[in-house]
Amino acid sequence: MPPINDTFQEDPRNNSHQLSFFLVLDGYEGPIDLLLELARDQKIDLAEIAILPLAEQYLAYISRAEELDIDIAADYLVMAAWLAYLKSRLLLPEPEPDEALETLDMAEALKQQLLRLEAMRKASQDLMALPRLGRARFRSGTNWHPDRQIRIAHQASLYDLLEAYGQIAGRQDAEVLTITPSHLYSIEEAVARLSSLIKDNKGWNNLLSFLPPNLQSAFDYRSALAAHFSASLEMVRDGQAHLRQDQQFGDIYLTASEQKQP
Amino acid sequence: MSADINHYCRIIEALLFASPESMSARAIRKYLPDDADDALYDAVMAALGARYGAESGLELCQMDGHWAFRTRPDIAEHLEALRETEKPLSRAGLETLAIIAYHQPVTRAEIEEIRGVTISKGTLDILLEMGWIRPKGRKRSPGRPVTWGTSHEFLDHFGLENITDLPGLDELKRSGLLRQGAVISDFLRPADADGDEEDADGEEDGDDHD
Amino acid sequence: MSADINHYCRIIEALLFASPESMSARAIRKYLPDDADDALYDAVMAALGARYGAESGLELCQMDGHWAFRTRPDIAEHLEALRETEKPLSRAGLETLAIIAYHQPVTRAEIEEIRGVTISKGTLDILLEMGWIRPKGRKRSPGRPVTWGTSHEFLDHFGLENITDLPGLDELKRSGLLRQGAVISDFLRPADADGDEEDADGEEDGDDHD
Repeated sequence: MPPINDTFQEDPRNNSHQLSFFLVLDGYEGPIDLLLELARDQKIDLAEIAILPLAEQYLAYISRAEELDIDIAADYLVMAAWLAYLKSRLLLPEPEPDEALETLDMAEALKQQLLRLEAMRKASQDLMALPRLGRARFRSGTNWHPDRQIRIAHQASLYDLLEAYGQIAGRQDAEVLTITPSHLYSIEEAVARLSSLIKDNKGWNNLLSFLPPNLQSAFDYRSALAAHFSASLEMVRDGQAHLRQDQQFGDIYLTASEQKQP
Repeated sequence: MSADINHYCRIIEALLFASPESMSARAIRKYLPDDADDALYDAVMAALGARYGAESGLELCQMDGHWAFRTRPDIAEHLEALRETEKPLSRAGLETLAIIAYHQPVTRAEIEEIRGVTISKGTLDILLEMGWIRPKGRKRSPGRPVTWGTSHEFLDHFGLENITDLPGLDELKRSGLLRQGAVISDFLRPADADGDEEDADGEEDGDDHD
Repeated sequence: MSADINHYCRIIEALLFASPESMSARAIRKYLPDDADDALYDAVMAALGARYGAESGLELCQMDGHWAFRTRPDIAEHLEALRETEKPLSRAGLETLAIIAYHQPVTRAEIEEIRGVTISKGTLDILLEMGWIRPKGRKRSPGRPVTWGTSHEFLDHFGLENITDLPGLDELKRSGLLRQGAVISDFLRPADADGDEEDADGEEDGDDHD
């Protein structure tokens, strides 16, 4: 891996150029916004915009970004692919009348989308220019009914309600993700436990006597028993211990392996 | 009334309306021209006082040189009975209400299971008193517990036309209202919820809410 | 004006004068006699509106059935001292608000379609927190996505009586830009052309009751 500031030393101008370019791309609210900006450079009246040069401008913009090895968000690339396709259809004569119509529809859809976003952008400015509450119109400054409170009206907005539900759902989610308490006794734990216990307890001992104390529930007990039984089998296989059962379903006895059978 | 007096009268009217506190004469005069004499000030306040005469529900009062609009005493009695102070709904109240809205019909025990804590008696009482919830019937399970749902007032208050307008979890998540990371595919929908057979939304159990 | 109308007019005047928030018609009618008909209510509100004509610094505003006194915009320049500082909405927030206002009821997917980008978390959240938007129902399309519209608080904030008073609405309608037309993505992914990619979240709260 080359030292990080190599590129810096080689071509600092290029680097700062990349940065400004990246910021420019980053300043757009998506590909339609970028197209709108390019279209504005071309024409004041968007309704008369020429689609082919617009598509070419956009593609040039994106390919420049690619040359500079800039990360380009996926939606910009999808739009680029779409425009490249549109461009090829606009340039090549369509063999079928139906397809020629579709090409026109595509160009029209793009134009409409630009006009639509432009209209909403203007609408948002118009909205903000209205005599807004707290800016050009004011509400009553006081709620002066004083003193005695006859009735308490509880207040909550829809936002409060949705936010509360989101919190509950989120909390529930957190529990599911984080709290996974397992009372299951693992075989590894049981092997470790038994190995140390049988060294201290010479002779044959009932396997049950090796179970840990304070097993709260039947479930815990079964889990510990199963783990210890499996562990004892494993220890026999490894030559660490011997097992003995005198009759069917009878108690199982365990002893360390250096202990010779009588 | 001269145009000038009317002009300032309107401004002072709006000002006193929008100010949380009463206003001193000095503060009011800042809204008159710098060279205004006492005569203009007096004329404006007199005109405003006249505008809020006995035919109005309000009067312009001066107390210690401070001006404010006050409700006329003779209609105070009509307002008194309905005097309310507003207080935000508690967290427990909000959560309980949200669970009822989303999971209705739902029993108290189910609400507690979802919230993970018991509901104090007062919580449902407050929601009932606000008229936002109502008993919906009884669940066919041991003890036949009352189930709860939301009322028309609930829809009114929260500006919803229909209870199904409430955005789903996925929508909440995308709106940033569900702040945890992973998607919950089936959030705590009690396994048997679809199979719950409610008694008809009967009147006979309307009094029993605990 | 009949004595009765004048009497209730004074009460409602005092009530609205003191209330920073708008009051719903339902809340106002609580102050009329229980057996009052629409005619009395209409007459009272008309009389009150007439009392606060252009010669007043205040106006009686009606927003989608909610009433409030607000200072008149033509004296706004004189009341600059009252201006609240506000946290400006982001461009994404502004555009989303405009789209919801002009296209309502509109789904999230439709908003994204118009803007050409996905709505980041927090955008709808903020509009909802401002109280300006509310869910309006569900669209009859796969997944039954929630649709959004504006609230009476929106009208109040922007000084509109009705949603049809939105600036430039008629012109936009004439130009066809508010219609759901062909969009680029129709040609991108013909398979799911209607653009509604909501998960099926309509089910988890979809209990139809009432």
